[in-house]
Amino acid sequence: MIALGIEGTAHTLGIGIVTEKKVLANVFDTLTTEKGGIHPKEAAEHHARLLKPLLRKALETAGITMDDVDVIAFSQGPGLGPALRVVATAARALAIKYNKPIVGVNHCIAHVEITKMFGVKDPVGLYVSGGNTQVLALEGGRYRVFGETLDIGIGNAIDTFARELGIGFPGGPKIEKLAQRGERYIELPYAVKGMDLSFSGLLTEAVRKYRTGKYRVEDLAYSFQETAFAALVEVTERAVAHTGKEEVVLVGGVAANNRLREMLKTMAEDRGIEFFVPPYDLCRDNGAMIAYTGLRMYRGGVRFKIEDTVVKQKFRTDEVEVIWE
Amino acid sequence: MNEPIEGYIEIEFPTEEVARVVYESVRIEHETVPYRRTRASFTLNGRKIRLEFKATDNSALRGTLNSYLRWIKVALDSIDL
Amino acid sequence: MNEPIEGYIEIEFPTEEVARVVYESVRIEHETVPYRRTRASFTLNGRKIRLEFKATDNSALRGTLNSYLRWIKVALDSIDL
Ligand SMILES: Nc1ncnc2c1ncn2[C@@H]1O[C@H](COP(=O)(O)O)[C@@H](O)[C@H]1O
Ligand SMILES: [Mg+2]
Repeated sequence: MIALGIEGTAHTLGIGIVTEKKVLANVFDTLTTEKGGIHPKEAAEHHARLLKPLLRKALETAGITMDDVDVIAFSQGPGLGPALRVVATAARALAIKYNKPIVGVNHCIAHVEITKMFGVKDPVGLYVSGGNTQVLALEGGRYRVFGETLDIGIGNAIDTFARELGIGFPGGPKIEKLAQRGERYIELPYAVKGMDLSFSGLLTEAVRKYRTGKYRVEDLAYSFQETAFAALVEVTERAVAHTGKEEVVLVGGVAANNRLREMLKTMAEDRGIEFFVPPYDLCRDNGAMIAYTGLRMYRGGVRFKIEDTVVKQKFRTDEVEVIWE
Repeated sequence: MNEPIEGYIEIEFPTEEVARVVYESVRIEHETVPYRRTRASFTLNGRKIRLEFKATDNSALRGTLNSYLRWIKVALDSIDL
Repeated sequence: MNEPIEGYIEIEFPTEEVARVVYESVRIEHETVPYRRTRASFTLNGRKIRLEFKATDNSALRGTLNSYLRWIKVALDSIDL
């Protein structure tokens, strides 16, 4: 079976083509802005402009035509309304014209589902990106959220801090570099709030300390990472303990961070469970994860009518009945 | 500006089939536009798609026209590989 | 997309005087648009300003509509003090 998936919840437009076992194509284009930040209309414009060239590129890379495709999948939410609408419209057009089934995919779930292409069976997922931060796992036929950010995503927190330090966007990789040269841990507010996470207090305090001019930026970057990541690992570990699952996966754009990988890996080893991070192009926002999840959903009996393809800006992870497992 | 504005945009496609695919793809968006300061009707007639609109808000109208034209373009681009 | 698109936008102003002032300010822009992929006629009729257009390029049309609506808004804003 071959699925084509379109991702476009935020600033990345991605088209992926996959089979059950293999990624045949996974092409993207990300709208980059000076400041980062959220620009729904610009993202929509970007996606609309790049849709056709990327579709062509994906089909060409995969060496197939639309006739070879068995199911069309698209990111139905959560995300930026105008961007989602562009993606949904494109997916409908393909499905109607080529008379193919269409499946709307929850973006957060897709980030975790793609790990199953690599033999992961039933993981706890730590999904960390610019806008999202969520710990999720299957329980009782749905992906339950065991903890999530109450304010900003960890990626945004890092990017905002980086901007404050005057290093460009995206800040993640640069903060990571700086942090490697950190020598001293500076106390910062811890980010666990009950079952959930909150990064705004940590961010505010890090910025305040930076502005005093009394601290080395390397130490601040290091302390920022240590504090934020410890909170992420703690919430993830709790979910592991609660669910008794034996695999943990790290997904989303922030999964690029080596320190976070290391900390999560240590936790997994301590508990004697498996730890997995997919290749980066399948961690970041991408079409292949949408295609793959759509394929699994379709094979598992999920069916959409065109009327069911309305976008869901606030699409909740636990809204989806996982009947395809 | 709160002057009444009205008008229409009509697009003629090469075949009824193309018009139908574009229309059906965009119709769901038309039906679920979240809040409206522009009233719009969106209809298919053979090879033609017609958007009629009435507004009293210039910027809202601009937003509406941009959205519909964007959706139409995307639908058409997707089937023109 | 190269489908023929046509349509109009008509705006009704509270008085002929307002319509005339807006029309005259925008007419200069209308007459000096550098090059066109959209054909447009721009006319005044009592209290109404009417923009009729024909295009074969979706994006060009969007640009045109956005420009005229913006010019009209600016003209109106500047007399609506
Ligand atoms: N090495 C890194 N360390 C931390 N964050 C990163 C790293 N690389 C990328 N990011 C962040 O990942 C986010 C983008 O991922 P996404 O939102 O999934 O597209 C941005 O906030 C980046 O700053
Ligand atoms: Mg994401």
